[in-house]
Amino acid sequence: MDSVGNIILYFIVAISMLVFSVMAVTSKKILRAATYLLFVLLSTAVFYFQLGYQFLGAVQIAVYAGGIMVLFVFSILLTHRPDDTSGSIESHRRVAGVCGSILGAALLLFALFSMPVTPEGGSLIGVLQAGPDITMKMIGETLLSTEKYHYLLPFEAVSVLLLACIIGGVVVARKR
Amino acid sequence: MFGNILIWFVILSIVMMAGLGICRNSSMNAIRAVMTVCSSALLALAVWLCVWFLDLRAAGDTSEMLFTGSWMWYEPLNIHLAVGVDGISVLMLLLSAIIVFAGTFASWKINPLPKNFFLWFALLSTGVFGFFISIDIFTMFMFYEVALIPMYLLIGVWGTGRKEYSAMKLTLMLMGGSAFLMLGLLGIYWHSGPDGQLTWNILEISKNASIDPSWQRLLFCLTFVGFGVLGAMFPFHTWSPDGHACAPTAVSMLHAGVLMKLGGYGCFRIAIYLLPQAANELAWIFIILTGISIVYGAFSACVQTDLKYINAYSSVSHCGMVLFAILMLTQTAMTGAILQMLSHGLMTALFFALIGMIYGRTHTRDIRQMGGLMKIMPYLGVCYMIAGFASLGLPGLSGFVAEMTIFVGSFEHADMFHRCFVIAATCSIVITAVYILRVVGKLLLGPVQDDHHLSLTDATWFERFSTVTLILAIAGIGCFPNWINETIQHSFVPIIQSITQAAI
Amino acid sequence: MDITLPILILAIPITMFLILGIGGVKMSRKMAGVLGILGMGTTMTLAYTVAFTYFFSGDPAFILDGVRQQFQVFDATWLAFTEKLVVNIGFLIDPISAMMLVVITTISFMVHLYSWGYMEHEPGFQRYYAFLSLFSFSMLGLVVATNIFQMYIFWELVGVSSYLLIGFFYKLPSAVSASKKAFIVTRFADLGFLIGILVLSYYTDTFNFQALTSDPSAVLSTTGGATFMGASVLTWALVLIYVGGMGKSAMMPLHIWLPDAMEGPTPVSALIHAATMVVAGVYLVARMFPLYLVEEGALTFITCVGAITAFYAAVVACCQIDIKRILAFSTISQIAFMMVALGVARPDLHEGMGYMASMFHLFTHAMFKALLFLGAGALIHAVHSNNYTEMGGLRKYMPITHWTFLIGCLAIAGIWPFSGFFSKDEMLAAMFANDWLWGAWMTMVAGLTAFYMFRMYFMVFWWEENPHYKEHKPHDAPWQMSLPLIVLAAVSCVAGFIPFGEFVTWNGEPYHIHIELQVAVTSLIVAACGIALAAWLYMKKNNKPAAMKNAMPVLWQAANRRFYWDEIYMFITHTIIFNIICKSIAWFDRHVIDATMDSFAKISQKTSVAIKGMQSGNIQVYVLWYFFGAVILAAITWICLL
Amino acid sequence: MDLGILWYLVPSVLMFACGVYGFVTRKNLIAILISLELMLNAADLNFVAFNRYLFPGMMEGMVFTLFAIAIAAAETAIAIAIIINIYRVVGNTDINEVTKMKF
Repeated sequence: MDSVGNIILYFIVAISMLVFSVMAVTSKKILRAATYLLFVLLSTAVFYFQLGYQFLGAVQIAVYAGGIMVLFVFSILLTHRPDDTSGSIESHRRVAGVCGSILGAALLLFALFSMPVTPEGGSLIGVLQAGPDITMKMIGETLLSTEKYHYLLPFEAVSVLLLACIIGGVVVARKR
Repeated sequence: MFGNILIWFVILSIVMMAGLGICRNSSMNAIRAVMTVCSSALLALAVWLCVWFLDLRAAGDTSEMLFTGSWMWYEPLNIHLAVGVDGISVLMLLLSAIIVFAGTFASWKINPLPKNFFLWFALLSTGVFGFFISIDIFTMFMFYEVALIPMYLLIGVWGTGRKEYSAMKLTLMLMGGSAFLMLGLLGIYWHSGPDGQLTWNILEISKNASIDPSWQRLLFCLTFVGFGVLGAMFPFHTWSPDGHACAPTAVSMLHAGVLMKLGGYGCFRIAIYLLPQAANELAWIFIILTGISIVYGAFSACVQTDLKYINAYSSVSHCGMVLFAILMLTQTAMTGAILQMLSHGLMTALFFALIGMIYGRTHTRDIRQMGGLMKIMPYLGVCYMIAGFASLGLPGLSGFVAEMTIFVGSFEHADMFHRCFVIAATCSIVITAVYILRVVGKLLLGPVQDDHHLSLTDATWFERFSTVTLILAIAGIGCFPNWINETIQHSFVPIIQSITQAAI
Repeated sequence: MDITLPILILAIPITMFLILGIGGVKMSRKMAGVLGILGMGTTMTLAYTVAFTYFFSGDPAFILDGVRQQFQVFDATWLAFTEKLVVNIGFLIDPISAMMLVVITTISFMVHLYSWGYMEHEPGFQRYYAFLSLFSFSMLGLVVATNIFQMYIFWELVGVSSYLLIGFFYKLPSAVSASKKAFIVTRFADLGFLIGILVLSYYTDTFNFQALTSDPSAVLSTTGGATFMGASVLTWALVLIYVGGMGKSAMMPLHIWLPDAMEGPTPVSALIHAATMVVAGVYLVARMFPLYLVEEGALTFITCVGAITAFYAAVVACCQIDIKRILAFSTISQIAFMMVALGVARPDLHEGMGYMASMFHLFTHAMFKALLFLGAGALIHAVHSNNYTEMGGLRKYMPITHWTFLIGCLAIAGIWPFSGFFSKDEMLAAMFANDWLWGAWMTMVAGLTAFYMFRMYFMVFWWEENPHYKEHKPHDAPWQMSLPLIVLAAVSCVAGFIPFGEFVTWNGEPYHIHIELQVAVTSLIVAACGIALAAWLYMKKNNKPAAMKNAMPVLWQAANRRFYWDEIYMFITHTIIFNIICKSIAWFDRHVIDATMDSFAKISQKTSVAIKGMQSGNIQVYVLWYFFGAVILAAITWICLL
Repeated sequence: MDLGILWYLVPSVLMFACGVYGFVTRKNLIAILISLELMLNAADLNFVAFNRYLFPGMMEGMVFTLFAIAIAAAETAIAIAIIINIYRVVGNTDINEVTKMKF
C-alpha cells in the first residue's frame, strides 16, 4: 500500500507529463514547444526521483533540462524570428500520424495489459525496499571499473563520443 | 603458374589494359601502338599455341586437355583457376585473337574517348580469352560475365542510333541468361561429387559425377537456355538485331564474331558434355527451337533494310545452325558446329567491319538509300561480296565447309523428326542466298542512288589490313578445311563417349 | 598418266583468275587479255593432250580389252566428314570427261579470243577475263570430279561464276536482277541436289562415282528396300539429284533463269549458257547413268520432264523477237532433247545408244550453239540491238557472219551433212527404239526447231533492210571475232563425221554408228518442211506473219510471254514468300517476340515507377512506414503467440 | 492502491505515441528533434521502471539510461549544429526545403 502522497504526486506528474507531451507536439510556436518539452523532461526527472534514482534524476535535470534545452532554445532563436510558427504537414499525413500513433499506443497498451507475467502485486514501497539504496559509491564503481556488469569501456567510449561531438558540432556549425 | 602458356592470354590482355591505362587520353598514336603491339602479340601467341598443340598431338599426346594447370583460388568452395585446352578451345582462341586483331584496325579512328573505348575493348577480350582457357566452370562463368559487362558501356557510349535502349536490352537479356546459367552451374556443382568432394573442374565432373537423370534434365535446360541466349536461340534472340545495329564496329565484330561463340562453346562444353543423358533425352526440344531459329532468322533477314539488321538476323540463322548441329550429338555434326562457329565468327566480323566502313563514309545503313557502291569503292565492294559468298556457302570459303559438314553429320539420324529438321535447315541455304544477293544487288550493284556518294573514297590502309586478315582466314578455312578437322577430332572422343554411354 | 598435266589443267585457270582478279586493276587491258587468252590456250593444249592420250594411247589403264576404263589420275583428301564419307578433290578421266575437257577448253578459248574484240571498249575488261578464268576452272573441275561432292562443289562455283558474268554490266538493274534470279533459281535446284547427295551418301557411305556406278545393284541393296511415300529412297535420291541438274540445265519448271541470263555479255552466253554450264545437268545424269539404270522410275521422270520442256521451249522460241532469247529457248529445247535421249537409253536398246547419242549431241550442240551465239554477238555488235526487228537484210553487209550463222542454223535444224543431223538422228533413233511416242513427239520438236531457227535467220538476214543502215552501216566483226566463228563453223560442218560411238558409250564398249534410214529421212523431211515454212513466211517482207499473229492473239501473246512462268514465279516469290511470309515473320519478330521481351522490361519499369514514390527521401514518411510495419509485425507476432 | 509497473509504463507509451505523432507531422527540423527527444525519454523511463520493478537489486537499467542521456546530448548537439548550418544555406529549417542532397 503506497502512501497517498506518493500517489498524488504520481498523478500530478503523470498528468502534467502527458499534457505537456501533447502540447509539445501540437504547439504552433516552436519556442513554446521547446518549453513544453522542458516540462516533460522535468516530470520525467520527478519520476526518476520517485523511483529512487536520485542521481539519474539529477542528471536528467542537469543534462537534459539544463544543457540540451539551452541548445534548443539557442538554436530556435538563431533560426527563427519571434513570429515564426511551425505548422504541420498535409492533413493526410496528420491523419496518418494520428492513426499510427494511436494504433501503436493501443497495441502496446493491449500488450501491457494482457501481459501474463505482470507483477501486479508489486508496490513502489515494496520494490524500493527490495533493493539497496543506490549510493554514489555504487554508481562510481559500476561506471568506472571493469568487472562483470561494470562499464568502464562504454563510459570511455561515451566520453570519446562526446568529445567527437563537441569537435563535430564546432566544425559543422562554424561560420565559413 | 606463369610457365603455363594459356595464362598468358589473360596476362597479355591485362597488360594491354595497363598499357592503355598509362597512355594519355589525347595521344592517339600511343593508344594505337599499345593496341597493335598487344593484339599482334595475342595473335602470335594463338598461332604459336596452335602449332605447339598440333605438334603435341602429332607426337601422340592423346590426353583430353593439354597445357593443363590448376591453382587454388578460393578453398571453401573448391574454386580453382583451372586452365587447359583441347582442339576446340585452341581454334576458338585463334579465332578470338584474329578478331581482336582485326577489330583493333577496324576501330583505328574511334571517336570520342579512344582510350576508354580500347580499355573496355581490352577488358572484353580478357573475358573472352579467359573463358576459352578455363576448364573450371566457376572461373569460366566469371570470365563470361567479365566479357558481358563491357558490352553495355561500349554500346551505350560509342554506339549509334537507339544505343542506350539497345545496350540495356542486350545486357539485360544476356544477364537474364546468366541467371539461368548460374543456377545450372550451381546445380552441377552440388552434384559434382558422388563421394562428397564437390568440384567445379570439368574434367573431374565428367569423370566422376553421375548426376541423377531428373536433375540432369533440369540442369540441362537451365544451362542450355543460359548459353542459348548468348547463342541467339529463338525466342531469346531479339537482343541481337538491336544490339548489333547500335554497336560500334569493333564491338559488333567481337560480339558477333566471338561472344556469340561463347554460347555455342558453352552449350557444347557444359550442357552436352556434363549432362549427356539429358542431352540425349531433351535434345529434341532445342532442335525444334534452333531449327526455327535457322529458318526464321533467314526469312527475317530477307525484308530488313538496315545492313546491320540483315547481318544480325543472318547471325541468328547461322548461330542457330551451330546449336542445331551440336544437338545432333554426332561427331560429324559437332565438327560442323565448330567449323560453323569459326566460319560465322570470321565472316560476320568481316561483314560488320565492312558495314562500319561503309557507314563511316555514307552515314547511312539503309540499303534503299545506297546503290552502285561497287563503282565508288571497289575494294570494299569486293570484300563485301566475298563476305556475302562466304555467308551463302560458296565452296572455297569457310561457310560451305561448315554447312556441309553439319548437313552430312545431321543426316546420320535416320528418323523422320531429324530428317524433317535437317531438310528445313538445308532450305536456309537458299534463303541465305536470297537475302545476301538482295543486299549485294541493292547496295553494291545497279546505278548510284545518291550523287553525294560519288565523291567517297575507297578503303584506307588500316581498313585493308583488317579486312585482308579476315578474308585470308576465311579462305584458309574454306580451301584447307581438313587441318581443322584433324585439330579437333580428338576433342570429340570423350564427348561422344559420354553421350553413347548415356544413351545406353 | 602423268599427274602434272591434269593438275595444270585445273591450276592454270584458277591462277589466271587470281592474277587477273587481284592484279587486274593495275594491268592494262591488253596485258589482261593476252594473259587470259594465253592461259586458256595453254589449258586447251593440255586438255587436248590429255584427251588424246586417253583415247588413243591404248594404255591398259584407259582401254582394257577394247573397253574404255575410268581412271582416277589423282584423288586427294580435301575434307573428311567421317572415316568413310570423305570429300576428295581429284581428276577422273573417262570418255565423257575427256570429251567435255575438249569441248570446254575449245569453246572457252574461242570465247576468250572473241571477247578480245567484243568486249574491247567495255570497262572492267580485266575483271571479265578473271571471271572467265574462274568459270573455266570451275567447269573443268566439275567434269573431272571423282566424286559427287566434288561435283557439287564445282557445281556451286560455276553457279557463282555464272552469277558474276551475267551481272557483269552491274550498273544495269536488269542485269543485276537477272544474275540474282539465275543464282537463286539454280540454288534452289541445288538444294534438291544436296539433299539427294545426303540421302545417297547416307545409304551408300561413299561419294565416289566409281564406287557408286561400278556396282549399282550393291547400292540398291544398301538401301535395304527403304521407301518414302511409295518410292524407294534410291529413286528419291536420284530424282533429287536430277532436280539439281534441272536447275542448271534449265528444265521446266526451273528454266526461267536462262532467258534472263542473256543480260550478260554475249560471249558469256555462248560459253556458259549455251555450250558448257547448262549441259552440266545432262553430264550429271550421264555420270551417274548406271545408277539411274537400276531405278527406271527416275529415268522415266527425266524423259517426261525433257519431253515437255523441249516442246514448250520450242513453241516459245517461235514467238520471241530478241535473238538471244530465241537462242536461249532453243538451248533449253536442245538440252531437253539430250535429257530425253538419256532418259530413253536402255542397255538392251541398241546397246544403250541413247546415252551415246545424247553425249554426241552435247558435243555437236556445244559447237554450233556457241557458233550461233557468237554470230548473234557479231550481229548485236554491228546493230547495237538484240531485237531482230532492228535487223533484216544483213546478208549483204556481214557475209562472214551470214554464212557461219547459216551453217549453225542448218546444223541445229538437222540437215545433212552438218553435225546436228548425225547426233539428232541417233537421238531420235534411240527414242523410237524406246517408244514410238517419244520418237514422234521429239520429231515434231525437231521440226519446230528448224522452223524457229530459220524464222530468225530469215528475219535477220533477209526480210527487209532496216533504214538505219544508211546512217550506221553494219559491217563484219574484227578478226578476233570472225576467227572463232569460222573455226566453229568448220567444226560444225565436219563434227558429224566423227565416229563418236567409238569413243563414248555408256559402258565403254565401242558402238558402231549407222544411220537409221527411216528415222533419218523422216526427220530430214520434217526439218525441211519447217525450213520451207519459215522461208515462205519470212524470206520477203509480207503480211503473213502479222496475219498469223492476229489470227490467234491469245496463243501468240501467251507464247511471247513464255506462258507466264515468270509471272507465276514472281507471284510466288515476291507476293507469297517475300510479302506474306517474310514480312509477317519480321512483323512477328518485332511485335510479338521482341515486344514480349520488351514487356518484361516495361512491366518492371512500371512497377518500379509505381513504388518508387515510397523511396521519397522524406524521413518522416519512412518513420511512418516503419512504425506501421513494426505495429503490424508486432500484431502478427502477438496473434501467433496467442 | 499500489503504484505497479504499469503506472509508469502507460505514461511512457503515451509519451512515445506523442513523439511518433510529432515526428511524423512536424515540418520544422527542430520540432522533429523535440519529438525525437520525447520518444527517447519514453524509452529511458521504461528502462528505469523495468529495472526498478523486475530487478531491484541491479542497476543496469539506470546505467543504460545514463548512457542514453549522454548520447542524446551528443546527438542533439550535432543535430542542432547541422540544422544551423542548413539554415545558413537554405534560409529556413523546413524539412521539405532540404532536398538538395536527394538527387
